[in-house]
Amino acid sequence: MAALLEAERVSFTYPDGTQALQHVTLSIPEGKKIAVLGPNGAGKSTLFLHFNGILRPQEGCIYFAGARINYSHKALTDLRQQVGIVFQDPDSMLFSASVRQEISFGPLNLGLSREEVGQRVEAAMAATGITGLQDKPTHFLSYGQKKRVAIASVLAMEPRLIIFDEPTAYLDPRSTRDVMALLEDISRQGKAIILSTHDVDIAYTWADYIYVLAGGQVIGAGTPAEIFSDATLLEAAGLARPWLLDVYEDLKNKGWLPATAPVPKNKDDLLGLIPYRSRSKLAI
Amino acid sequence: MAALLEAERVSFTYPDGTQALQHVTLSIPEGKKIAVLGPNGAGKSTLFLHFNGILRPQEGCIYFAGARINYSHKALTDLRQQVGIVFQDPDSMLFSASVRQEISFGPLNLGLSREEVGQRVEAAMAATGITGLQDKPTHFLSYGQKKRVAIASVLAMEPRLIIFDEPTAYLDPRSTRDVMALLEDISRQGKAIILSTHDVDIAYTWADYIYVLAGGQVIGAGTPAEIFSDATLLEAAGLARPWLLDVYEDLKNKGWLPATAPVPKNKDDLLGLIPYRSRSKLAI
Amino acid sequence: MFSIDQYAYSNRLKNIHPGEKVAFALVTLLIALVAPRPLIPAIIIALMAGATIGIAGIPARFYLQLFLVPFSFLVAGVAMIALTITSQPQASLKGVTLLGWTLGFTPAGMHLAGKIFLKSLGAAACLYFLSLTTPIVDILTVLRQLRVPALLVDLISLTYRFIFVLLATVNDIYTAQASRLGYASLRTSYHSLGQLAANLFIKTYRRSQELFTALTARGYHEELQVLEVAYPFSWPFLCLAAIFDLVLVILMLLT
Amino acid sequence: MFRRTTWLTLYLLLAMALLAGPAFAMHIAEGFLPFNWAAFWFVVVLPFWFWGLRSIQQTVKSNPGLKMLLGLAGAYAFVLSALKIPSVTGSCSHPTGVGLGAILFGPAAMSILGGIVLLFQALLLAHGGLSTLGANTFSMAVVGPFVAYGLYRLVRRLNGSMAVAVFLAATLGDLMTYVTTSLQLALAFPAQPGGVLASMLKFMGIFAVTQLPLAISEGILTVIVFNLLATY
Repeated sequence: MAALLEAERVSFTYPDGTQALQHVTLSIPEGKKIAVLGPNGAGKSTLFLHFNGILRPQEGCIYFAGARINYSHKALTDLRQQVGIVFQDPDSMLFSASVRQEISFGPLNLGLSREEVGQRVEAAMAATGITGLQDKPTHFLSYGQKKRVAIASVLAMEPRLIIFDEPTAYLDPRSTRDVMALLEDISRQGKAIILSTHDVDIAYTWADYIYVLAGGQVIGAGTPAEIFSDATLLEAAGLARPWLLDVYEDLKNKGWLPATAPVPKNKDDLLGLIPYRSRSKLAI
Repeated sequence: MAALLEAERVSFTYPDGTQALQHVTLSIPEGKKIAVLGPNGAGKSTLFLHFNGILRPQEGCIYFAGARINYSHKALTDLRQQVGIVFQDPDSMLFSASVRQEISFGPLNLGLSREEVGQRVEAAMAATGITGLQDKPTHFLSYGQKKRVAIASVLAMEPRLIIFDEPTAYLDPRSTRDVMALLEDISRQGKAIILSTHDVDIAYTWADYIYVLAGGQVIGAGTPAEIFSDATLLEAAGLARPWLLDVYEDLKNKGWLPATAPVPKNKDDLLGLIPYRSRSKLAI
Repeated sequence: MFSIDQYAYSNRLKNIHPGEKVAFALVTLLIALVAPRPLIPAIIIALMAGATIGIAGIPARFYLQLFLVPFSFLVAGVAMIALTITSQPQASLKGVTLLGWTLGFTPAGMHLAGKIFLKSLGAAACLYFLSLTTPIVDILTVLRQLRVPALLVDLISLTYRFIFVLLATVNDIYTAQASRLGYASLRTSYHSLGQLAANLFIKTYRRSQELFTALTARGYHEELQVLEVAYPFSWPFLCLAAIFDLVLVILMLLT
Repeated sequence: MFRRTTWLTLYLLLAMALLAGPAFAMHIAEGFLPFNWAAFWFVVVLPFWFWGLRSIQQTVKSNPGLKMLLGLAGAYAFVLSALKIPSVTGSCSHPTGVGLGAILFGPAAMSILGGIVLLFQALLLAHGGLSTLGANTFSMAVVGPFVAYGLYRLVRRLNGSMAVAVFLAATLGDLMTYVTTSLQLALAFPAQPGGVLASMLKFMGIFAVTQLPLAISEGILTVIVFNLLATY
């Protein structure tokens, strides 16, 4: 799998002395779903700002599509087109008068023709299901709607990698479901996605691969099953275990599942593993 | 159980025409843990602002400790001492750059002596574990720490009822655990708590009683078990079901739990219900 | 977010009574202003630098950098004072003559410029001593004790607290705009900055309403009363400061 | 020989002053004014502060939430002045927010808010100073806002468009601020031959180069801001 984006021993300290990143090395493969977990202040947001060139590593370097980023004006423009970030708070991402204007902001800054911009805006609104809101002023929208507009505004730039910083924070359960479904759609189109979240259940079920950050360092990396079976790592990062694994383990310990039973990926998998209690089975 | 706070057919429409509450009737018993669930924009925050007299019902009325609120200056001061609100965003709640001064604001407004205020500030800081932060300015604190200061600033007024508006939004799992533990402490002191949250797992495990709001109306009320077994209600409010109940139901359907098994309240309850698979048990 | 602010909370003189520090800084500042000879500001610079670096523990490098802040103004201002433009040639005037007008310096002008330069640095040393050792929270306490109108103190206090909140907001908006190439060209930069300023205003307005609601819920009524931190008087500091200023005054009167 | 060195020094000083930063160039530095003049400007500004405080007090009485708004508005003005606007000349500079603030909050409130902002610029950023707070307040929080507000009202009364009114208010408010600063410096340091007028021309000369493009930039920016605010 070719790496789309790589960070190599990236360190970054803010002017106030906060050491936000220390020798962070990681790799984001093309088209995959990557979750980044870790407590508040672990350096996730700082890392993301390195991925589209807003921040520049003080040590180490970032590679995009195999080439080291050189931070020229042109290189940055290219990078920011290819790597989109949907920030946590939609209110600080939306600043235009209407939904349509908001979404056209990025494509217009790319210097595309009006027609091309128009098409992209339509497509992005259709993909996020907000076509009906296009003429509304952004500040009249509900929180969930604003989130969609923020996602559409990044989609319209047609990036290859989209970073979602806590996309479900503060959303009600239905909006959370909708946003996760939208992420699934985007992923199916072959785009790589980085998701930061505090919801271990979502991370476990959704991600192909997980990086765990704490104190500005990568303290764990692996598949969801690997990450969440490492109790020391979870403790160090202040993470809970997904309930799915708790129940699975308990059932296995109590002898209901064979030791070789596959680790379930989602609720349906788990419930599928649980056998029916019937006379015939009891007779075995 | 005596009702501490009651709303009787309360309606409220904002000047811009948004009908935020429609004939809301509900009752908060003394010393209990009440969760208020519902999608963003359901009217939860508007309701809370009625509970301590910031908003005045356009129809219907609010009773505190059996007496109808009369909105005189004195009655309001009393009410605001008895009913505290911890708002969602601590940055909109904290006006002072000094932690200690911030917490002293509420008690001073009650007209207490400087000494008494000083004692209360100490006690509130000790209860929320922020005594070590008192010499730091607010802008040096993390989000989670600010949240604690906000809680302390309400605790220092020694209210009988505290309303928490989305206290765990944006918090990482460890801070979420800490805040919920703090709520537990507060509840043990006999204070009533109202919690609004989008986390159904937390609501299910934590609450004594749940109200469900949608579109400015109370569309459901009951114990957690009642609320979350009502599929129509959950659908109408856009709520998910706690995973605990999903697993419980599945186990019951598959015959592992008797139809009379108690509904588990938390993970340990559930895992406790699952029997061991052993030769002797199989022989039954 | 501001280094000066950070040092104010972490320096070794933080726990000295703020009233003493304010009085010391202002009295010394006054002496720097009225002193007729450049010797006094020079002594003040040396002693304030000693107190700020040596006693309060502010890094020397940072302290020296602070003096660069007013430097461009000082250089330009002092140059203009030293500069003489005249059509009547003077014996002492050295410079260039063009079309009968002479542009140049006189020794008197240079002397005056040097004096003002030194005096400004002396005064700045007093300001820096105050701002690097005394948190704004404590300065507010002093203002309240000086019976500055409560409304004014409340406004200053709110401004201080929300500078940091709004700066974080500006940072978020700016980052989001830059991520979508909002500052790729001069034209888009203007547009983006305009959006930023307008949006920040709307957010400021909303925040003020939320704050009002939250404070009303805690019984706010006209005044933002808070409990003051009681600092004990530090006699050693007070004595040293008084002796220092007294010596300066005597020196000023003698010379 | 002496001539050449003088020339060179002069040139270098000017170049430094121009390049080193139009940033906050209008703040009179701490200790720069003689004691008498520093005190004089405090005396001049005092009535405006009284008036501003009284006017705020009255509005706050009828609308207690306004205190929070004005407190946050002070923070807004401070944060705004910390932004960098790219100038047409290619360099970067800080807006004064004089025009924007005057139109949004009125000149009375601005005398207080501007004074608070200047206090924090001195304490947190080391721009300006305590002894020159009176003088700086007079130029930036009294004269600038009055000119801006007056122009804005005048143009609107003459049925001028919003954009023209805002642009003129912001640009000329900004320019008048530096004219005032020049005057303050000239009064304190009259030229040996030529007096106050000659001195003022000297100071204005140096500010004109840096402040003129900045004033126009700020005018344009303020118009953009008002257009956007009008859509809310």
